[in-house]
Amino acid sequence: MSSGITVNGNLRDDLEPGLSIVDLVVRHGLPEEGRGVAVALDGEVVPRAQWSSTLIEAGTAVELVQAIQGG
Amino acid sequence: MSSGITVNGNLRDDLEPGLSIVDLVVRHGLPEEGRGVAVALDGEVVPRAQWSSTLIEAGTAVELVQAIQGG
Amino acid sequence: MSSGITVNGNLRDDLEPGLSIVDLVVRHGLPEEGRGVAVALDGEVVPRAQWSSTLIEAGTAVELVQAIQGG
Amino acid sequence: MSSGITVNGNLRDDLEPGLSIVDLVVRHGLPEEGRGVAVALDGEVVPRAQWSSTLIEAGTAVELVQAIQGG
Amino acid sequence: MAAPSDATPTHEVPAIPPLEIAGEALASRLILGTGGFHRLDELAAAIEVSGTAMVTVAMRRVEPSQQGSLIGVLDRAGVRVLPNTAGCFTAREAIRTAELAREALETDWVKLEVIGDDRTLLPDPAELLDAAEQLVARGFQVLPYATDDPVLCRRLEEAGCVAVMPLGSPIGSGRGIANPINIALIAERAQVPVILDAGIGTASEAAQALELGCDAVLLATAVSRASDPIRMAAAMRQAVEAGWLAGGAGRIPVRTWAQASTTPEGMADLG
Amino acid sequence: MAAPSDATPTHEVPAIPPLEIAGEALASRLILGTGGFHRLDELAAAIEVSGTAMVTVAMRRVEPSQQGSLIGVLDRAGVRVLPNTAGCFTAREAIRTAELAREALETDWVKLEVIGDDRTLLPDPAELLDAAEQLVARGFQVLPYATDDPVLCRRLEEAGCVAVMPLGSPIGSGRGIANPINIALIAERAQVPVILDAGIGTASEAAQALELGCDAVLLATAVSRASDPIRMAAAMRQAVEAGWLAGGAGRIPVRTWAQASTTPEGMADLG
Amino acid sequence: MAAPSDATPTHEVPAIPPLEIAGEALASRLILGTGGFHRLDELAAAIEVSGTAMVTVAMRRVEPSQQGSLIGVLDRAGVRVLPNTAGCFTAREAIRTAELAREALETDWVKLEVIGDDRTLLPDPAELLDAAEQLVARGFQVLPYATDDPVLCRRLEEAGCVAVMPLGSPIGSGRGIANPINIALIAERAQVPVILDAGIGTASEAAQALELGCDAVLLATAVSRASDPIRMAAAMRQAVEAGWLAGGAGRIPVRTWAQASTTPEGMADLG
Amino acid sequence: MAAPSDATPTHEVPAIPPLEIAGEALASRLILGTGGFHRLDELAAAIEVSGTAMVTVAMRRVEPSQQGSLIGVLDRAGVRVLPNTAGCFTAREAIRTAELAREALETDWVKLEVIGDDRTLLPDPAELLDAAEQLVARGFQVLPYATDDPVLCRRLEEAGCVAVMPLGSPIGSGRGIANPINIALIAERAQVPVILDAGIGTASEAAQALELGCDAVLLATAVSRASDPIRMAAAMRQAVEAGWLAGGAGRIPVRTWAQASTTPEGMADLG
Repeated sequence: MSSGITVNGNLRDDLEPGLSIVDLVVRHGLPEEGRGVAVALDGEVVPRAQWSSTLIEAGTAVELVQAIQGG
Repeated sequence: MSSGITVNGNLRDDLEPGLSIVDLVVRHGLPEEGRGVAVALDGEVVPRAQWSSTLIEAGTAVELVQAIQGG
Repeated sequence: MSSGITVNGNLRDDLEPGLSIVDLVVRHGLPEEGRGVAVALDGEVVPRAQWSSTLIEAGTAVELVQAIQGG
Repeated sequence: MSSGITVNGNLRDDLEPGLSIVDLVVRHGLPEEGRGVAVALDGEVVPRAQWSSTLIEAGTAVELVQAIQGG
Repeated sequence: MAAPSDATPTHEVPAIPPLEIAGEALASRLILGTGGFHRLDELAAAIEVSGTAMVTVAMRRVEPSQQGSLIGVLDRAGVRVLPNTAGCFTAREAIRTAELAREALETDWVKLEVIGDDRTLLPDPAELLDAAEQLVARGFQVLPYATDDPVLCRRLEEAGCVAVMPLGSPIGSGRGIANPINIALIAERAQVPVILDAGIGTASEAAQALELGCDAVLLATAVSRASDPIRMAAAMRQAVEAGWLAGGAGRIPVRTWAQASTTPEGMADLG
Repeated sequence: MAAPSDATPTHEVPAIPPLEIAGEALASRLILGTGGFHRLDELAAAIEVSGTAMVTVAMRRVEPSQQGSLIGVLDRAGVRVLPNTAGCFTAREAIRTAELAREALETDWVKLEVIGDDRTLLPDPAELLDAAEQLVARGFQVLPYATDDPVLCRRLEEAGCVAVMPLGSPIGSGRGIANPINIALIAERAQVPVILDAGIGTASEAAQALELGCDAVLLATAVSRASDPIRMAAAMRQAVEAGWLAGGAGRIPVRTWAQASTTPEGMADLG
Repeated sequence: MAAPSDATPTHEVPAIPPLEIAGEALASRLILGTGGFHRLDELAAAIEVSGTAMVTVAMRRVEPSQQGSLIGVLDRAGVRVLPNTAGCFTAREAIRTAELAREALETDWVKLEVIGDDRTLLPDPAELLDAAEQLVARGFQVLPYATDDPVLCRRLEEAGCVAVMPLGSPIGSGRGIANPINIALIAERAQVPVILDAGIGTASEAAQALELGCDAVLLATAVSRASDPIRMAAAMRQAVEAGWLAGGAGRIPVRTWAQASTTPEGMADLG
Repeated sequence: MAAPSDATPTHEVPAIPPLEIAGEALASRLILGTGGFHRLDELAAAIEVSGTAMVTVAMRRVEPSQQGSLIGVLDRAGVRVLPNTAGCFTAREAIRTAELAREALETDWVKLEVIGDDRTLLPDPAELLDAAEQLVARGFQVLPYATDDPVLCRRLEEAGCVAVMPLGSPIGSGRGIANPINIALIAERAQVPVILDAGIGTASEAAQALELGCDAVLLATAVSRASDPIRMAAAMRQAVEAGWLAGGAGRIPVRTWAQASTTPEGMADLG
């Protein structure tokens, strides 16, 4: 298991362990309130209400997704 | 050849020879100006302008037609 | 549970408990070797090889089936 | 009108006026009996029976046709 | 005449241009036959709801029984009246009937029907072409009811007809457009308006006619004999507009395989 | 659910009732997929012109490259957003994707896609039914994209889906409704809304779906990849309305022979 | 002429009767066009395998380049030779070509083609009828290539043609029978043999023509331009026989619902 | 399995290879259902005339009324007997019925039917797949009657079925092949024989199935309920052979326009 944070399959040395999901979202230029955005840590979806209180530890695999055109 | 007037295939004793086309049209409960109505005497169509001046002689075969639903 | 033998849903007083499957088959006018015929006792299919040695006890529900036109 | 013989639209100096239709047919490598072949002189079809007796005069437009694959 | 496929996207929807026949502009691409309606008020309501600008009528002997004035209804509705020659089996009958109609309705427009068979009511191509040529010579504006034969339709155009009206399928059959490729061929070639006439049973078929390149649709039974003629008249109005819009919008090609509308890239990996 | 054939003629055209799904009323029977549009302003214009009240979106990993806010456009348009599970080949993937979408879009509605083949993008019936059962158990309102199989659609309804969405033909193929009798069977039986999804290429096909008894149509490529998407969006809006009206108007039966729309009686005799 | 539906079951299969045209009996209901074969030996093999008894040829100017004797091949095959008027656009051209053919081939039979359009090669109905009348007057046995128009086909029969040959779809298009109901109408009415001519692409379409009531099929391209002409010739032979047999066997009706071929009664109860 | 298109012309017609299922070779590609025949001698005659090598039977409770031995007739005819599970609505019923059949007929081959709807008799895809997996595990050679769903058919093949039998249209409906593209997709992909089962009404439809790439056709009603079953049996035999030959002959492409079969060059000029 890597000691860094992985986002959407990419190891991200620029992300320091311990940042919150809200930080992560904002760092990706997404609206803080996260309309249209969802986050999963190690395969578990994190409710938006817990974004500010949830810290991302080293070795976490993050999936950061949003709504795109489709269907 | 019959000595009477025939209208749409029926010998019409009630029609006296010499009546005008206008008379004929009105007698059939049709508007005098004859909108939607046409008349042929012995197979020849008579222009509306000549209805008042054209008299129907004995032995004439009259076709009296009008527009109906169709097509 | 009935004390008699049931064949294809009908209680059969004419069939004495203890008769063999072969007897049953023959009694129904079917060939002894049973080509095209199958028998199940209380829901379990009985291989043809065991027809002569298998006796039908009182209270048994017998299904006696054969190939018919179809399909 | 040309003074020579025209065959299928081509003026044919190699054909001397006065040759017979049979000669023409044979000169084109076609069977003398002309199975599958027809000839028209100045637009008129010439029956095969008259091929040997019909001479082609100067200035004649000949159509020489045969059956080909089609249809 | 095939609608041009407007390849440059707009951000507004084009207004549907009028249907031009013999220099006259008609505000609707739906032409309504008046046959089959049970009451004149029903006909009047269907005309209004359909938005049609031209309706057809037939010419028949005056019957004492007849009540109510069809012409009055049509004149009040403000629609153009197009007489037909329904029931004629020869060029001669059709020409006489056209002349009666011209006198009765003061119009030189005529929907030319020359029928060759009383069970299918299909046109007789040779008699039809003969009649069309004679009527044009007599100064009529001829709109012939024809088979879906591209050659016959071109001959009718060459004879001077102001429109051609190929059939979708037999009159009143409700079978729709039996041979769409023929209709597309006719529309692609024609220099006069192409009006699909006969066979339409429901709205999607009317839309298809415009999509195939027809300029208009003529129908009667599909509306007049529907359980709810007024509702079907409204459906046909929208269908013709939908078909005209779609026909010029440059539809997607037909493919054997699928083409994803969503990218397969970027799926989340949830282990 | 098949539209009831209103046998008693009215003299007015009925207003088209809203589409009710899971107790929610949608003002339009046209559902628009957002895939394939080249620009967001084009999408916004198509939404407006189409009159749609619900559009679909997909869920994908955030890409730095992405600019412009799709969700902003959709929220400003005031349409309901229906996330799909496009790209999922197993029930497990589809459920995870649905959960991400529920969190991202704060909706428990999901267009369920479980694909069984990447060339035809046809659904996998067994995986689809399995996924539907699990999602219903997790509180989702499930709208499954299905084959045109009447039995599968009934099973999906029995599993608690709030609508069924049989395909006309493969996604993006533009082949229209390949098996209309199956679609009519599905619509006739269903107790939930039936939404024709996939395969529509042009307006007449959308109208046909409603005529066959479908309650709505879902399409993306037919509009987004047309030469003129806005014009096609307008065509589809009218086509869906035309189809709904015609479907309930009691169309005429299909006949082998003709049925005259003009009486043969009373022809003039002109010698 | 529609094959009579033999309602009384036999326990043997009827022998296929010869095709009778103008009092002549042909042993096969497949007529083969000779156009499109790449080599004469291939043509000879296709004739043999197809079992045909009559083939068509065209008339063209003698070219020095031509080698090999087509007529020799056909005479050795023992088939009847039917000249056509391919390439003629007027009655006048067709009559002249027919007269050349009569002289060249010593037959008064002619496949009459009068084309009205060089892209679709569709017949010109009025010119065709005119040409047919003139050729009949000149003693020809006329087999006209016609559109699938029931009225035109009846007029051609009334003009004295010994058969009528409606098209399935344009020559060489391989689109099969575009309007089966028209073909069935023509076959049902005709008192002379009906030969489906043009459009056939594969065996099932040839079988369908006979099922619809046609007496024979004429095709060229479907065989001559197939990847394996000989194999396709064999397929066509069997297809025509299958179609003739099926057409007279009284097929089952078409149903919307299923009809079980196995009784639902007497299922075993296995608890 | 799609028949390979043999691109190199031969001068002889290939012999039709046997149909291989589970390593067994069947001499005919026509499989006949025994349902619907009115008398056993009629069935025997149909079997002989059709040339079939395998027929289906159902399993039902012994009825005192029954006379005549179906099995005797089939054994004398020398055909393989394939029992079906007609009438089963669940995997459990189908498995029990298959076990009875295996014992009665000493064969581990079974035509698996799991019906989901008693009006259309369409298969239940999920129950069918479940039943197929269980029967394969019990050592059966499973030939499943399936919908025309390419994904379901692939899943059945992956489950170990020795053939797949997609339907053309509902059993006994005589509607032919409702969705030919699906059937072609299934045939193209399958690594096991594809047998078109159900819906065939006449010979041309049986030929079409083989042309689409199917390896065989299974039909009952089309023959047994025809007015003349023996004649239709003969038609079907030829149709299947014609379709197999045509399917591998490399048919001509479908064109919009015509392609002349006669050169336009070299027309005579007759002034």
